[in-house]
Formats: sequence, structure tokens, C-alpha cells
Amino acid sequence: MDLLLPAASSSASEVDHLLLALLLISGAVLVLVFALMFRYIVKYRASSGFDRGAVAQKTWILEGAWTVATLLVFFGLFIWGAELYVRLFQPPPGALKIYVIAKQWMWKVEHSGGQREINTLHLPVGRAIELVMTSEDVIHDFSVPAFRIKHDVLPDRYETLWFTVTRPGTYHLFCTQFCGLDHSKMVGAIVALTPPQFQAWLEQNGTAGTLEAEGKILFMRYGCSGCHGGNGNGGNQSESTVRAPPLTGLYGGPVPLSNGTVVIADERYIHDSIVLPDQQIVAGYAPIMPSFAGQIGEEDILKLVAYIKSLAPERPQ
Amino acid sequence: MWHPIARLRSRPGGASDDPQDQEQAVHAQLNRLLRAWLLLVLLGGAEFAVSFLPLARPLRPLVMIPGVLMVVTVTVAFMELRRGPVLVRAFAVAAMLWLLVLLSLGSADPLTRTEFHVPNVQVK
Amino acid sequence: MSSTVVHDFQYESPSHQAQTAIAGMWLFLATEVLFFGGLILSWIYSRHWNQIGFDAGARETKLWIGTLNTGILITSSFTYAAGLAWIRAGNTRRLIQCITVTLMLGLAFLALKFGLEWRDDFSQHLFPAASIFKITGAEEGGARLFFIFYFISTGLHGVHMVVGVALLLWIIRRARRGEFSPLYHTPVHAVGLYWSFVDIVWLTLYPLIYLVGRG
Amino acid sequence: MNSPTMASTVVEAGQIDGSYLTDGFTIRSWLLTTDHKRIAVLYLASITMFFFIGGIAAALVRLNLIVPEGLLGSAEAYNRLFTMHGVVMVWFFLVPAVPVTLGNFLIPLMLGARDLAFPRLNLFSWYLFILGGAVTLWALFAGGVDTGWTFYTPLSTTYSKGHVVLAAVGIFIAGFSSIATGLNFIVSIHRLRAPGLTWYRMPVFLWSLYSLSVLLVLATPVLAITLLLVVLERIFHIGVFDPAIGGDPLLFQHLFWFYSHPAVYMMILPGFGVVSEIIPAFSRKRIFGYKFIVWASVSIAVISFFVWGHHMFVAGTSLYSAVLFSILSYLVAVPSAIKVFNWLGTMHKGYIRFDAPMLYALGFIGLFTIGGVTGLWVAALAADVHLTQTYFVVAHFHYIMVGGMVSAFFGGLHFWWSKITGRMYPEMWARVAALIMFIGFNLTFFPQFILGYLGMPRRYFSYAPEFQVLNVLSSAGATILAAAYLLPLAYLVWSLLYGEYAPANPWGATGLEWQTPSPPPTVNFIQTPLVTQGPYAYPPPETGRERHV
Repeated sequence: MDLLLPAASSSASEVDHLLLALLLISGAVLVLVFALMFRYIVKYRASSGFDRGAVAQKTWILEGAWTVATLLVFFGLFIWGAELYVRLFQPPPGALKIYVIAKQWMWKVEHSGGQREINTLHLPVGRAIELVMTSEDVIHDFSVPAFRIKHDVLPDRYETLWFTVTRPGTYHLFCTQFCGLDHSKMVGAIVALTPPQFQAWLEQNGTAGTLEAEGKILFMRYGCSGCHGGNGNGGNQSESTVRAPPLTGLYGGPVPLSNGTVVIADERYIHDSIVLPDQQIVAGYAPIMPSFAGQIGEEDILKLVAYIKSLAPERPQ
Repeated sequence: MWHPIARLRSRPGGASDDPQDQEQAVHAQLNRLLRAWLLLVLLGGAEFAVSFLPLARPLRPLVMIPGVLMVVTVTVAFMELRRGPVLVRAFAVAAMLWLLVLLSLGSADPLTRTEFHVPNVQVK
Repeated sequence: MSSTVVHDFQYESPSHQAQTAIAGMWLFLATEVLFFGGLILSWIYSRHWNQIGFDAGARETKLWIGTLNTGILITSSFTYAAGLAWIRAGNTRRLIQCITVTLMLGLAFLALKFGLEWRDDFSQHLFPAASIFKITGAEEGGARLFFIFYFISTGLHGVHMVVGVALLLWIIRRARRGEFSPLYHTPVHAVGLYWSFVDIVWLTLYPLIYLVGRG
Repeated sequence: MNSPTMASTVVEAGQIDGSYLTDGFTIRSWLLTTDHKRIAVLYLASITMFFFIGGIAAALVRLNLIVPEGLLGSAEAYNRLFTMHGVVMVWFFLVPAVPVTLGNFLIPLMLGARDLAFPRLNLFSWYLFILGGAVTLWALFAGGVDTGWTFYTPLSTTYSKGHVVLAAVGIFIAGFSSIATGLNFIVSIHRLRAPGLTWYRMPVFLWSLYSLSVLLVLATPVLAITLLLVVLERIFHIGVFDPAIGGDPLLFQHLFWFYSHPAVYMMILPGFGVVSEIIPAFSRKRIFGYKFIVWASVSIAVISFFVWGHHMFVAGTSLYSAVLFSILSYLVAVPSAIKVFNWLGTMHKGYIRFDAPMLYALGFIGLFTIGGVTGLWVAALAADVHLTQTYFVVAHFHYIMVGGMVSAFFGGLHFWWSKITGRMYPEMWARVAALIMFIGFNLTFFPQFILGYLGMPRRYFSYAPEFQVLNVLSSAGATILAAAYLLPLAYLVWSLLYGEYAPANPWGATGLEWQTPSPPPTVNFIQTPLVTQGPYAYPPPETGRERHV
């Protein structure tokens, strides 16, 4: 029975320090409460003849003291927890993006090089990794206790989760949001490799075409090219009568929307425009794009997103 | 047997006996109610008119302001918020406060959800 | 009419019991405010995520029926309050007349809403759960969400109206049997509070459904 | 209006023959009673039935977790069992238990009134509870629900195979029973206080039940609309929670937890009330910091509506709202801390006796404090990311609900048993049961804290082999706990027939309910009491008090 959970990610040790502080504070409070209780039980039991003396009337000072004390301790814990959470919330730029699709009772993982895995995730040690996750049915939750991280995976939306693995090894992957019959079978393994081993693994499993290549094929098959042009450079050329926004150079750049706000086109924006086009309509264009929700599977959307991202080569991947 | 220690009970609207006074009282009431009804109709018209102003889409909910005033009018005039035990006003205020908590804290999440999800990609 | 009024054994006086009953009705209305509050939060979410489609759906609503219904309910609230004023002055005949007018207005509202508007909506394929839906393309999702809110909120409000109509009939029956007097008219007051509350719910739903989306 | 229908109680004559129990023996006199005391007894029977149904489901869940691959052999059965345990325990035992049994019985007595404000509404509340319970049990026994008691969408609306609609309708109906009870309590406490009983002369139990009723009345309607939206979405296959058309599954979680966090305070607030009555009674000392405890309860009732977002730190809500809910969650923990310190202050320089109610109260303080401090862990954002949805959270809320609320319920039941039934329970057996319950409870749930830190997820039919030892420990504890719960059932029923007749005030406690015979007559008080002083005016024990065992 291993009572110590390995700390294998950069933030894991920080979370452990916070948990240790919480343990110490809880321990102190419990010792105080139990000690006082036992002392009163023994000293002031009915049969003891001990002279009780005057009972304190003015309780303001004492009440005020422990109220302020608890407020200060709690505020400290809040700041500590919130600061770490904010850092865990936003992935650093240039992190290695790996796509994860949760499906009722399995994890499907896709690397940008086209490698595919079921219920396992190979990744390099020492480098910031950003998981871009979505679900094909109910809400799941990608949880790796050894990295002290978890995040719900919502259907029809991209959720991001980032971490940096510090120690090679194999770690548990659990689904921690109840998702039906085989929720407990939806487990997997995270295999952390040293960068050379990871590179070897990539070549060895890189059989299928890259995401962009397959995305280009799907771009034609699903008819996106019909409106957005053969290579996505805008819809008002000769062969298409429909005005559709150009997709070249879209990824990473600002997109002015019809309601006046400006959004930076990330995976989420591209995914949402395919599934729910009327949420964020580009300024100056009529909301005529039909929703592809249900027609294109999440895996194909991933490939389309990868292809559209490849149309903006000058920006970092 | 009951000890007449004063407890929170205000006098009910004493209807005096002679009919002349009653007739008088009723017409005063009816006029008050009629004025409230007129105010409601005016506010309804105002709301209807305001809805045709070209407001930007996120500002559209401002059309609700006359509606809220109509709600206040109905509560004060027809439901007699200001008469009866203090408890009545306490419950009305509690309902509004808790509704406000549900709607404000409830919409804090969607209104602020998109901003933080965009990765800070360097724009050329 | 009985001059003395008997009260429950746990109360000190009839007015003590009457005011307690009124306070109890107000508290029940507070729970109804939270009940419809949850629905308004769903309006905020649905509109926030799909503003264009949601407003497209809102433009399909029949503004004239909504506005007419608002007028009807305001007037019915007025006539009921007038009836209450009459019974406080001891005139049961006037009370019955006022409440009958209120009843007519309530039935007119229901006829307009479910007889005319809903039937028209169904015929125009605006029912969200149906496979064929009037609005297609990018705005279909938001429009369906609007009509989900529309049918649930007006349906719930309709149920409350039907209960209100039943209560009005109950009050009329008891008034005819001469049970109410200036000393005892608590049920009239309580049902009046409920009826005005249902009017208030409509006053909040009316802009949310008919006006906000029509920018 | 109805004057007291029970003919036998003649108030003016000053002499009452028989109590509310002997006031009519027909089934009809029980099933159509509007006497708050009889309704409390009806509720007590229904609550006990639901407690044991939920307990059996819990025992089977623990049985299954003895081996890593799951002893029951079918994940389907396990999922439906833990959902049944959740649904039955939350809505049919924990939320109603203290208010409808002890609350219904004691509020009019403590107020010095003859009955609640709306007696017929009170009986209607019991029938709603029974109807809701019947529909829910029909759903659970006809195949059950496989969504957990939280009914998260889109699992509950589109992908679940269980009887979600039936269970939701049952809970919907039972919800209105809670609203009716809460409404009755609030109006009664405001309007039916005895002459001289000002707000600051009321016992803390009444304040706690007042705060509880605010939660019942203002939170339960939101649950009603949420379940209605789930039912409609499941029937029409389209709804506001459906992400495919732009709906938001997080909207469900917001609406659900807006009710469900106040619900967990609905469970613990009456526990605070009961303990605040027991501790002064058995320390023979005025409660320490009456105003602080009282306003702590009221502030919990208000702030508990601001904190629900801490159930969704990893659900995908915005960063801003997560941080906001975290600071508010820490604020709501302060009143609970104040209460614990005030109970200890009450025991300071007291004359403590260790009867069964006091043992339960001491157990409550200890276990609730453990539950409370672990609440700080899951309120800290970064720690919650690791701990949420694991057995740490399961242990946290069981320490508060079972360690706290159930101990307080048993403590209150023993403390007022003489007043309810007119019989004394066997003291020795009660203390034994309290100790076994304390041991069994800790053995069951403390290992789960460690399991949670190690990352074992909740609601897992089968789990990784390295978690087995702690799970076996926990299951062993569960058997002891189950035995400990059967003991009170046995000796309390025994005391109904053979227990000694109880005097009006066996504990020498202060409070209006002790100034009337036990069991009290139907009209509660022969002479409506005049209150002239605050609660807990305990003289030091030299003056002695009539108490015999």
C-alpha cells in the first residue's frame, strides 16, 4: 500500500506544499478543539468538586479574536490556492499541443504528427504540454493524480489543460466525472518518455498522414472549399457565388465579429464556427453557414482545424 | 387568559358602519386603483415604444426597465405591499434579493468565460 | 352575514389569523419568484451564447397578441383589486361582478395565448422539438433555444393562469354563499395576491419574449 | 374554522386527561390529524424507513468495493445502487430529518403556541413527502437511475438508460413538501410566539430552524425548475442544456448547485440547533455567546446562497467566477468556526454529564470539525483541482452529514425522546450505541481521506489494485456502523413498550417544551406560558433537579 503519491509534474510539488499547509492548519485546529474538549470533559465533569468561579460575561473580545483569526487564515489559504490555480488555468505559448477526444468509456489521443492512441498518452518530459480536449457525448474528466491535475471535458467545446512532466514513468489516467455504465473502465496510462525516446516513438508510430494532410482532404469532402475557396483563400472567386470569409492567415489573428467585439482565432473559435456558426459571426458576412454539429465527428473537426491552422504558416504552431 | 402584552399586529382597515362613509371609502380606493392602472398602461406603452429604438444587441435588455417599473406598480398598488404586517415587505424584499443573487452570480460565469480561454498567441 | 368571526385555536384573534395567512401567501409567492428565476437564468444563458439565432427566433413571435395580453392581464389585476375594495366595504354583489370580469379577462388571455398564438406557432413550424423548423442555417440552434424558452415559460405561466381561473371560480362560489364580509375576506385577498403575481410573471416574460429580441 | 377536533382535551377545566397520543386511536385520527405532534410522529416513521433503505444501498456499495474488480459483478447494478443511496439519503432523510420530526414537534412547544400557523398545510406536506417518496422508490425499484444523485446533463437528459423522468418527478413532489414545511416554520416563528418571547429569548434551536426554513423556502424552487427542465429535455429530446444546439450543460450545474449547496446547509443547520440545545443542558450552563451563535446561523442561511460555484472549479467555468466563488466559500466557513468555539466556550466551567445526547453532541463537535476543516481543502482552488471528484470529497461530506447531522439527529432524538413518547430510553444501551457509532464511523470514512489524496475517483465500480487495503478497512468500518444504527432502532422501540414513564423535565433543561407534561396534551399548554427571561438560565447544580434513572 503506497501512501505517497508520486509528484511527476512541475506544479505537483506546489500543490503538495499547499496540501501540506492545509494539513498542518487542520491539524492545529483539531488539536486545539479536541484538547479543549477533553480538558473540559475531565476538569468540569459534574462530579468534580473543582470551584468553577465566575463565568465570563463579556465575550466580545474572545469572539472577535477567533473570528478575525479564522478570517486571516482563510484569506491566506484563498490567495495561495487562487494564485496557483490562475497559473494552471492558462497554457503558456508554444506548448506542444496534443488532441484528446473523450468518448463513452474510452480516451482517443491524436498527436499533430498523425499518431493515434487509445487509452494511452505518450508525451515528452520537461516540455510544456497543452491538451486540447473535447467529448463526443457526455461530460468526462481528464484526471492524472500524479500530476495533481484534472479538467472536465465538455461536448461540443474545446477545454484546455496544460502541465509539464518532470519525471519519466507511467502514471494513472482516470475519468473523474460520472459518465455512465463503464465510467470505472475509462482509465488509461500516461507514458512519460525522455525527449529522444519520445522522438523515436513518434517516428515508429507516425504511419498515418499528418493531421493537416487529412484535414485538406476533408476540407474538400465536406464542401468547405465550395464556399471558402479551393485552398481557403476566400469565397468570392469565380467558381463560388457565396460570400464566405477567407481562411488563409486566420489562425492566431484577430477576427472582428458582427457584434463589434474582436476575438483571436484559436482552436476553440475554429471549432465553434464549424459546430455553432451563429455564435460568433465575422463582421460584414451574412450568417448563412449551416451548423455541421452531428454531421462531422470530432476527429474530423480536429483534422479540419489542423488544416486551417496550417493555412497560417508564418504564425507559430 | 391571554396576556395582553402588545405583539406585532396592526389594526385591520376598520370599516365603519354607516353606508355613506363606506361608499366614500370605496370610491377613494377605486380612484387610487384607476390611477395605478393608468400608470401601468403608460409604462406598457413606454416599454413598447422603447423596444423600437435601435439599441445594440447587448444593450437590448435595457428594454426591461419599464417592465420592472410595471412590476413595482402592480406590487405596491394592487397587492398592497405597504399595508399589512411588516413580514409582507420582508418576504417581498427577500424574494428580490435572492433572485438578484441567482441571476448575478449565475451569469458571472458565462459573461466572463470566453476571455480567459484564448491562448496569448503573439499577433504579427 | 355572520357578525362574529371564529378563528383557529392557535390564533389570538381573527385579524391575527388573517394577516398570518396573507404573510404566508406572500412567502409562497417568494418561492414562485425563485421558481421563475431559474427560468430567467436559462434565458440569460441561451441568449448570451446564441444572440443572433435567439433574436432571430424572437422576431417570429406575434407582438400584437403579446401586447394585447399584457393589457388584458393588467386590467384583470385592476378589476380584481376593485372587487377587493368592494368587499371591504361590504358589497358582495359588486365583488362578484368584479371577479366575473376578471374571470372573463383571464379566459380571454388563455384563448388568445393557447387558442390563437400557440396554434399559429405550431402551424408555422415554430415548435422546437419538431424535426422541420421554420428557421434553418446558422440561426437554427439559437432560434430553437428561443422557442424552447418561449414554450416552457408561456406553458408554465398558462398552468398558473388555469389554476388562477379555478381559484376565481372558487371565490365566486363562496361569495355567492355569502361567506365574505368586511370582517372576513382573507381568501379574496389571498387569491388576489396570487392573481396579481401571475400578472407580474407575465410582465417580466413579455419583454423577454416579445421586445428584447426585436432590435 | 376548525376548533380543536379532539373532544377529550378540555382547556378551561385546567385538567387534561391523556396526551396527544391517547387522543383518538383510529387510523383516521392519525392519517387526517392536523396536530403538529402527530404529524411529527408520522414523519419519524417515514424518515426511519427511508434511512434504512438508503443504508442498505450504502452497505451494498461498500460490499462491492471490497475487491478491486467489484464484488457485485455488474457496473450497472453498482451505478444504480450508489445513485439510490444518494437520492434516498439526500432528499428523503438528510434534508427532511430534523426539521420535520423534531422541528414539527418542538417548534410550537418552544414558541409556547398551540400549533403551527397552517396545520392543514403541514399534513399536506406529509402527504406530498409520502407521494414523492413512493414515486421515487417506484423509479428506483423499477430499475433505478444511473446518473448519480446529481443528474448531470447531457448524461441525464440524452444518454442515461435509467428512470430519470420518474425519479425527477418524485423528487419534484418531495421538494414541495420541504417548501410547505419551511413556509409553515417561518410564518409560525414570526407570528405565533408566546407573550414575552422576544427574538433574543428564543432558544437557538428555533433560530437554526428559522435559518433552515429560509434555505428550504428559497432554494428548493430552483431545484423544482431544474428538474422540470431536465424532464422536458428528456421527453422532447431538445432543451436548454443540449450543447448540440448551443445550449450549455454548465447551466444545469449552476442551477443544480444553486439548490444543492444550500441543501447541504439545510442538513447541518438543524444539527447546529440540536447541539446548541444539548450542550447547555448537559453542562448546566448558559450558552456561550448566544448572539454570536444565533447570528452565525442566520449568516450561514444568507451566505450559503453565494458559494455554489465551488462544486464546479474544474467543470469549465470561467477563471473569474472560480476565484470569486472560492473567496465566498471561505467566508461561509467562518460562522461554522464561530459556532464550534462557542460550544467549547459553553462547556468551559460547566458541570458536564455524559448522558447519550451529550455523547452524540461531543461526537458531533469532533466529527463536524474534521468535516469543516477538510472543507477548507476543497475551497482552496489549486487543492480542489487535485481533490475534487475523488474519495476525499466523499469523506468530507460524509463527515459533515453522517458524523455531524446524523449524530445530531440521534442526539436530538434521545434528548427529546421522553417528550415525544413519554418514555425514558435505556441509558446504558444508548451510550454503547453512541460509542460504537463513533468508532464505526471513523473506521469507515477516515481511510477515504487518504484514498482521495491518492487519487481514487468517486463512483468507481472497479478501482486500481493499490487502493484495495484502504477500501477493505472502510468496508469493515461500514459493517460496524450498520450494526451501530440498528441498536437505537431496537432499544427505542423497546422503550415504547417497557420504558419508564418520563417526568415533564427529566434532564432539568430550560425551555418551554419542558414546562408541559410529556407527552404533551393536544393543545400543548394548559396555560399559555409567559416568558420573562432568556433561554438556558441554568442554576448551578447545588440546587439539584429531579432526575432519576
